[in-house]
Amino acid sequence: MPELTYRNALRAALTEEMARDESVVLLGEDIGVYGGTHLITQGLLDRFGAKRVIDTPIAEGGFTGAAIGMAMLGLRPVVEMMTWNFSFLASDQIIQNAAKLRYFSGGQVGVPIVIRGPNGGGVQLSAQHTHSLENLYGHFPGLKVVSPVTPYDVKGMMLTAIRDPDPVIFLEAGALYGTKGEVPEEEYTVPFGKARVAREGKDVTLISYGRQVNLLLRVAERLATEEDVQAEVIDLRSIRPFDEETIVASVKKTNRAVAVQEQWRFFGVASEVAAVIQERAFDYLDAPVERVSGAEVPAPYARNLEEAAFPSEQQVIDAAHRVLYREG
Amino acid sequence: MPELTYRNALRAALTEEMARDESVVLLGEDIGVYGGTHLITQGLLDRFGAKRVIDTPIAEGGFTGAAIGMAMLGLRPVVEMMTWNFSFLASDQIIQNAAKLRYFSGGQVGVPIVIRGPNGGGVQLSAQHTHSLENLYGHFPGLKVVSPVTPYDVKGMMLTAIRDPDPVIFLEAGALYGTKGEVPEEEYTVPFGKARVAREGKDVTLISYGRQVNLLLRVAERLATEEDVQAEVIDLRSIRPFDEETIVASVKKTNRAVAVQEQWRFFGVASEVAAVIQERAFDYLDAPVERVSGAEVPAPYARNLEEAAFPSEQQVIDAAHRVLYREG
Amino acid sequence: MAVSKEARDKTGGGKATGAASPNGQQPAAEQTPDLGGERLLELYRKMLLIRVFEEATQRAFRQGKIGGYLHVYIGQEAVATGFLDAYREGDKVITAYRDHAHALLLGSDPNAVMAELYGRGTGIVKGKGGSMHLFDVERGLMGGYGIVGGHIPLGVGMAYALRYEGTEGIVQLYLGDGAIHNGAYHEAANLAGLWGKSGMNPTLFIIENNQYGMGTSVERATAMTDLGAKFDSYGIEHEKVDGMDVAAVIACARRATARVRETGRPYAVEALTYRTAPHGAADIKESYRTREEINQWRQRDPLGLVEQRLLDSGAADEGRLGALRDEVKARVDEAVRFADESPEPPLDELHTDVYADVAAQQETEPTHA
Amino acid sequence: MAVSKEARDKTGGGKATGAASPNGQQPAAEQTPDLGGERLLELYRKMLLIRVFEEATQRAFRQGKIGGYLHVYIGQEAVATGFLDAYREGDKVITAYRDHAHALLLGSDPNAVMAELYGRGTGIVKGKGGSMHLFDVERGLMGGYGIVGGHIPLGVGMAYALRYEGTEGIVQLYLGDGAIHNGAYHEAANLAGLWGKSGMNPTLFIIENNQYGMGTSVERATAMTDLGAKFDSYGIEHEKVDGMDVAAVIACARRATARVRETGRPYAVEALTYRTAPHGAADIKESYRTREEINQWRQRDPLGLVEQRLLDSGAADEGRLGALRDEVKARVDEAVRFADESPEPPLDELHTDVYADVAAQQETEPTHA
Ligand SMILES: Cc1ncc(C[n+]2csc(CCOP(=O)(O)OP(=O)(O)O)c2C)c(N)n1
Ligand SMILES: Cc1ncc(C[n+]2csc(CCOP(=O)(O)OP(=O)(O)O)c2C)c(N)n1
Ligand SMILES: [Mg+2]
Ligand SMILES: [Mg+2]
Repeated sequence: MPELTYRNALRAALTEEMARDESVVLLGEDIGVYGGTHLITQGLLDRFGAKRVIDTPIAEGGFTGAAIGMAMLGLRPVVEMMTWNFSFLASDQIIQNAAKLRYFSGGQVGVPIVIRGPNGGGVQLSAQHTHSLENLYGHFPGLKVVSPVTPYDVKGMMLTAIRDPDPVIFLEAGALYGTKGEVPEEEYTVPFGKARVAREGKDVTLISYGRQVNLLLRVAERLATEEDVQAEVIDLRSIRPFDEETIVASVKKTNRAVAVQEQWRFFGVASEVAAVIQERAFDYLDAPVERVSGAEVPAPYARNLEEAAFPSEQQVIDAAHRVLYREG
Repeated sequence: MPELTYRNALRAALTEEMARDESVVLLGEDIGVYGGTHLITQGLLDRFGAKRVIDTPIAEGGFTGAAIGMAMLGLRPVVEMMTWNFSFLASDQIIQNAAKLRYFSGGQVGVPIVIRGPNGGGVQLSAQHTHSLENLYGHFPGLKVVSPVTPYDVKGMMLTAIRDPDPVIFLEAGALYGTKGEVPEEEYTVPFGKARVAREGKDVTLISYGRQVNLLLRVAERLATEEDVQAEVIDLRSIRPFDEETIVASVKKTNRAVAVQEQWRFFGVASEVAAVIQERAFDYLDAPVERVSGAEVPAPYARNLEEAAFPSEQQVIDAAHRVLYREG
Repeated sequence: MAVSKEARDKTGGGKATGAASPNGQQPAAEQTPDLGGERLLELYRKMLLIRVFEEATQRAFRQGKIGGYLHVYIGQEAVATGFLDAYREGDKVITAYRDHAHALLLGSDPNAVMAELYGRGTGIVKGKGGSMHLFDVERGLMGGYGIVGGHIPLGVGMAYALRYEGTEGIVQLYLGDGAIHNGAYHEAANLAGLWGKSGMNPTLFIIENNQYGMGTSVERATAMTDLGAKFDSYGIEHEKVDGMDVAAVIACARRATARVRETGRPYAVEALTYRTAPHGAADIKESYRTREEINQWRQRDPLGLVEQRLLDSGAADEGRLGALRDEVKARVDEAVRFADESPEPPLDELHTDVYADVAAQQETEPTHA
Repeated sequence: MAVSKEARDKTGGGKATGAASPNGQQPAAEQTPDLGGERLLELYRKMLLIRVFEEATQRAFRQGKIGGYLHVYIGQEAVATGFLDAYREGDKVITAYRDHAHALLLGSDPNAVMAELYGRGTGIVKGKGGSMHLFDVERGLMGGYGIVGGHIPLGVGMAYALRYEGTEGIVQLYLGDGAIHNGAYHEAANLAGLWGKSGMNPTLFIIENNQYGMGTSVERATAMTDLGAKFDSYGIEHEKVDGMDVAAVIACARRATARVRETGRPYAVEALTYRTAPHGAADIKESYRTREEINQWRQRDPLGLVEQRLLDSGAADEGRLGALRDEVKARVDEAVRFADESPEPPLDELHTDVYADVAAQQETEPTHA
């Protein structure tokens, strides 16, 4: 299979779908003439023209709302949020309109929109430019929220997203745009609502999504090599719908779980994971589910502080040790 | 002790603090000439004048941001969000500025602001006007988030909020503005970060906050009378900081817990409650923590649908039965 | 019916072309088109239906049959009546929560509209949305919305889509005087102006300037009170119209819609009007305005003006008007009866219409609920 | 130092009063105040410090010593230099992320500013904010901000607070041409106009119109490109100034600040300027503009114009300028050395400054972390 970067896999999905379906249009800041601040949309203006690749002023609420209006009439807009940090400005449009229009119109209107862009931190962008907003958007019925981490998944899920009749919040692992992975040449899609077992194991289940999955894979490797502990790694991929089954099945096998998130602890995805596991695998649990989260502080700029603010291999290993009762 | 309505207790707190401290100013839509859509600020314009009771245009982001600017220079603005449903429009100001300014200014700036207004549903306002946003705001470090349910607490916590040097999200139980309760005449404050045991019991712990606490009290009464089950009811009051201790202490006693929330299930307060309990009282738990949440749908208008969308006594009783293994 | 014989008489004849509104703002003088007796009568019937319908909703609200928020259109009837007179199939209409009139004028079944307000399963959106969220997509009504200003970007996006699809349709986008201070307006109007440069934005902005956003007058909301002129910032041309005079509105609407349709560029009209009813049915306090002010505006009540013109021109006599009133009242009574007798939505409707795919919805439902 | 002798010569003498900017927008003609040789030299030194400092940050960014985003002020020096020349103690200054110049001009220690960019504990905000978040509250700098437009409401609120407290202070509020299309601008400007009616809003809006918001030119962001005129919507008067000519800016700043201080009403100035550097240090692609355009603007480089005037008037010769350059370069070298040698922030700084009360913070920390 050919290898593509995460960025190129994403662009391939957009390109193919735009070629296939005229109703797909792109909107966002500097996605056209400039080529996209993260180069995701590079070349698309030339290929598809300015009616389909729409550069916008700096007005996240306005252009997201306009895209929702387009979707209400049957277009399939893909909106680039230059980064998700700017999406608070569009949150009223996303939550009050996109998520609820089908419902409060009694089913008369659908909103087939995708809103995409890089999510999460790790490159010293400090407090206003570092957020992981999966729980924020994942809270609201009417939205679908996904967070793919491999080039394979990002392409397959983008196709699913564009074809979905409902609004999709597409959270990209911005720090990983340059990472490579296998991507088939044939068309394929990856469904929503199905977690991925990224590594099999029998001793402990490690659960995350987005770029932290790579951290878990490194930890699992270390645990295997250094301690002969076989960790199972689950990549949630889809935050809403949320795949309880895969998590529960794994924990029924391993009896132990660590949920990891880059985001803040309170009301985060890991809270839900822990709540679900104790609900549905209570009698299988040999230890309380452990959570490892970002530090409870706005993201700092200094490299050393930023590093300390995000989950580390050591923190996850410590947590795994605790659920395995191998402390100290 | 004299009885006051929730509304009047709130107004008393604002009035007393404005009289005591000139730096307190109010901003919001129709809080002055109109008297406040929920009458919370009635009479305050006459008493304190237009410089301190500031009617604003319909621009939640703008006036919340302006109030943050005032707070940065030492005023203590209390902003009325006519209802929290409109706060998505101010969420960028709240989350990106108010919550983080102290941090990214390296401690040079504080933001002593209170943003208050009715939260939650129950009066047929349908999808765009029915939200419980405690988890949304509670997620962000830098904010404090409280949700008082009694007239006593709403007054005491409002005084604490105004005097707090940091931004406070003050979520009022809008459906209960007219309910009465005892409120002392002497000045008192209610601290943040301390849950309240609203009813003592030994058999099962019921946990919520806001208007659902009243539901729990009704359920506890029924369980006591009808089944001789003594339920302990915990009113979280403060969502951030979050009082783990009171919850954990109660569950160590009762060994069983039901967490109830009006809001949607995913990444909600009840998820956190369940996660914390299994983390810190794992060996005490005789059954998985149960959650009862609002239905996973945008709020409907029709009375019967709306009723079905919120937690009911029966749902909570059923959940209590399950944790007590009294099913069927 | 709220328009008394006396009020009608006070309007002093049918002179309604471009009259100044009581607050002194001066709309552009407008040639009143010669509407003809039958046509005027038909317009009157439409406005009357709105008025009588709204009065019925107010009663039902007081009786507790309608819940939530209820915002009526009383006093503003000429605005939507005039503009929707220029509606063509394929156009889209979007407005805020004060939306009953728009639905009725587009031909939505009054029964279904009333049933919606009653929260019945036979409601126009199945009882799920209520007063603020009327939709009739088949007839071009793309919704009522509850967040002030939040619908404006949607309308601008729709206008883009209409041209993208190569249609001739335009969007009639209604907004209040209060909404114009919101950032959503600014961002959307700017997009409309920008996209209009290449003919990709046939949006007709219609400011229903009823002088107040809830209890806040225009003067207390902005230092620059010429609301139409706010469109200058976006390169969008604009005019004012006397929103109490349906004939003036119709003339303006014809020109404005034709222009927008032809050019694919946005245009804005500020309709000067007045809400004689309270902001919402529950908002009985009116400390923000005087009885005198209301009465002054009532003298130019849009129904009263038309009645007078009908009588003066001989197009109708009191008998004919009385019969019309009876007919309209009967229609509204029927809607009320229909609503009252309709069943609540079935409980399983709670979970439909969240996602297109019901399975997707079920996956997110709590295990025990 | 980026200004070549040739470029300077091309500017064709010191004639810098109200010259048209290359895109043809015409600022109001401005009487150049007679600044005097020493004063001009002092201004030149300030602008030079900014230029040399910014060039050093670009180098450090390329070396990986500065992380995150870095936006330099090269080409725009005359704007902040001119306006902050009118700064009085008690005034407040707020701007976006392109904020190094504002800190240096207000007298912040260049060492602390550079150390901030390097993410050191000696940084002006302890290494916590980085380039986009410089604060020096003691000197009136109320911050740099990273969300485009998000700081505008803060500045307007500050202006209210200054008058509420009965001071004479004003707010200098800087915003970019790109920010003006954001709803935050619209809502805040409207509040400023409204509050200004009662003298409660001494905000001086300074639009740093450098022709682009990232890669989007003004023409591609709005159909109405006269940005100053967008303040008409809020009843705020405005003018334009040649933002490449520090003398013109100073004259304008004097008048404008005096007026705002006196009236308590807002005022807006659109400074026509140009960013000759890329948008951010990482944004090397410049597909959105031509080399020629950049070169054309470089001919009116703000430092070049002043150098020329100094030389022409005999206020300084090449020797004096050279000495000044060496002095400034040494100052910046020292800042770089200071930053380079400063330690990273201590790790326990991670948890401070979240709340005033550290205990409140601890309560929210995870049990195991
Ligand atoms: C964003 C937002 N803020 C506040 C409200 C509460 N609210 C409902 S209607 C209204 C007044 C709107 O005035 P205007 O736009 O003039 O419309 P009108 O009611 O006069 O038709 C307000 C403030 C809201 N629904 N949305
Ligand atoms: C709300 C928001 N949207 C997008 C961005 C990304 N962004 C950073 S700077 C910039 C351009 C701003 O242009 P302008 O206001 O003209 O300031 P300049 O960079 O020219 O000084 C953009 C789009 C942001 N920081 N905030
Ligand atoms: Mg109005
Ligand atoms: Mg710019």
